[in-house]
Amino acid sequence: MKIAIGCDHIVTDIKIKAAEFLKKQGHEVIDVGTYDFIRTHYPIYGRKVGKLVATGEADLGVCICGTGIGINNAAQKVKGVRAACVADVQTAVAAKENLNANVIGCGGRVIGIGSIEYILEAFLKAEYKPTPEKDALIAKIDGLIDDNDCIENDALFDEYLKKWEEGYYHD
Amino acid sequence: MKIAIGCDHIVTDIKIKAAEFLKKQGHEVIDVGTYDFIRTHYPIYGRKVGKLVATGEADLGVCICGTGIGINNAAQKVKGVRAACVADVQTAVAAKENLNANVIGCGGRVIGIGSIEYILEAFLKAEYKPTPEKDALIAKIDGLIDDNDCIENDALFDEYLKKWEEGYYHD
Amino acid sequence: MKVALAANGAGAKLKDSIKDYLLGKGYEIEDLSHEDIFIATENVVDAILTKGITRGIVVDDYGVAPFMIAAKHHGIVCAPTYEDYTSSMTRRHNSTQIITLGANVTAEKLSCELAENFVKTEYDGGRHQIRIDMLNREV
Amino acid sequence: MKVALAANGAGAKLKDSIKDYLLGKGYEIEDLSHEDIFIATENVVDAILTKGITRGIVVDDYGVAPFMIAAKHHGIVCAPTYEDYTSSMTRRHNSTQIITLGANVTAEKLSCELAENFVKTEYDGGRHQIRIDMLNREV
Repeated sequence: MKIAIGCDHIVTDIKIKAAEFLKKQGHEVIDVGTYDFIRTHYPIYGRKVGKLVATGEADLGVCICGTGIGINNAAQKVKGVRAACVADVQTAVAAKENLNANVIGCGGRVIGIGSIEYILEAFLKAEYKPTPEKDALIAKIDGLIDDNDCIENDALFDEYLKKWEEGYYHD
Repeated sequence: MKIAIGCDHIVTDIKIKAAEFLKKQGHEVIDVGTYDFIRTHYPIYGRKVGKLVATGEADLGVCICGTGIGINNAAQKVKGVRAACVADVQTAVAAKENLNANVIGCGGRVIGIGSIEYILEAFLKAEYKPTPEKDALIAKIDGLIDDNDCIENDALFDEYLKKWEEGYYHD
Repeated sequence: MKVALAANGAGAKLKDSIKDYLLGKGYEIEDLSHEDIFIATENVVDAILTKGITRGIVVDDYGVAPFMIAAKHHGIVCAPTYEDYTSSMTRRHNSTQIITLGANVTAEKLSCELAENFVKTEYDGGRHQIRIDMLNREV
Repeated sequence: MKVALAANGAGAKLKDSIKDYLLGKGYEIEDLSHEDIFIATENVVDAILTKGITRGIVVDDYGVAPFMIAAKHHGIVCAPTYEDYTSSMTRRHNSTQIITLGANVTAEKLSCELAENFVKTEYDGGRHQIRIDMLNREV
């Protein structure tokens, strides 16, 4: 399977281990970054994973940040993405079987690599079990976002990055 | 506070991060090893942490292995140790408040360093809330192990290590 | 503080426990439950976006469906929450307004304490705001 | 396979759910519950050490007290279990005979699935046996 994976600078080491696990399982991995521990912003990578999944360039996506929340919200906000952010195998399987989730995520500071490997393996193995009710709910979820420029506009975040450089955002 | 910490070779990196967190919080840390990723055996380090706690050389102990189970069983088997192996803050606090746990442990492949830091901080802050019932249960737990040579005999595991070297144990 | 709370059938029992717990801690509760998890979640989103309520909690079997539904909305950050670290950090760093809980996964007592951590923790702001602004640019 | 199961009052409801679940999967259950968690745990330890039963499960509020009690015994490895990875790995690497579950932490459905993982997973043996031999030398 072709799997897009992304992370923020807090958990790059965990992301590398997860990507390595997927490759060892025989999958093709597209690592969208970030690639080091230099401070960056999780929406950049969540959107990139979401875009690859939504456009069909990847079959599934994996999103990891400190808690998993930021980057999986970023992926979720791409039309066509159905992201699950989990801490256990059972929830990951339910997300695939009931909601045909196409992005799986977790917190790299929340759960350990053993749990992550179990979750990834179970999520990839699980299959959507369609019913008319599930199909209808999925259609409603996918319909929540109108067509917009999120997928094709790779300059989407430029104005915020410029303000960041200018010191607009500070603690 | 003086805190003994130990791990097996699967989670040495996680143990180092946990020890660093404790030092930054102002605690004195006695790291009993293991110190690298060379294959070794969790009972060695669980016993060492347990011994330091049972003899009063450390106030509390921290034990981490892959799941936390092996090393915390090893600590538990030292007379005077009451070890808790947890995955959440609430259980860690209950272990201190109700059972006056003196060793806290977790799985370094099960939970992430953010959760581990929260658990350590909450466990160290929590205090035993004695009642006659709790005191009686703790006395019964402590009474389960008769006096033996586990604490003073530092050659306890030598015969097994010799057999290991001789190739007796193999997959 | 008023908290918007909702569940479908699968989350109803856990939702009632959380309601009682938060009421006991002095919070006001607006119960927006509905048998259909899509409507239950939309009710909570609407309470956040249009009614000045700042915290919402949605409960179903695993917490996944309400996350998918809520996070699709402009202006909403939603956090499936299974343990303590996330319950606090998702407020501090992500300014999360809605958490989801899974009745098949997390027991009542822990769920109540996670809900309380979430409602009482404030957003750190500062550098974290660029990420929220980016999320709001996506949709 | 026969499974020894026990709870105190705090774990009784969850224990009953696990019992029904495992019975439904074809396991035999010996219910050794007791209001006192010390006695409940000792009952399960005794079933493992003297009655030929190979798996035990003890349920209370957080799973900590039965871990302290069971693991003190020569010949017993005990695992507080809160998620999937531990439920399998503690069998494969630690030859664990008893797990503990916390009714305040883990919901019924997840607890039942963890219990099943535990009872159906076998020990890997091999190099792992030196660690079990060392544990049995301690006490």
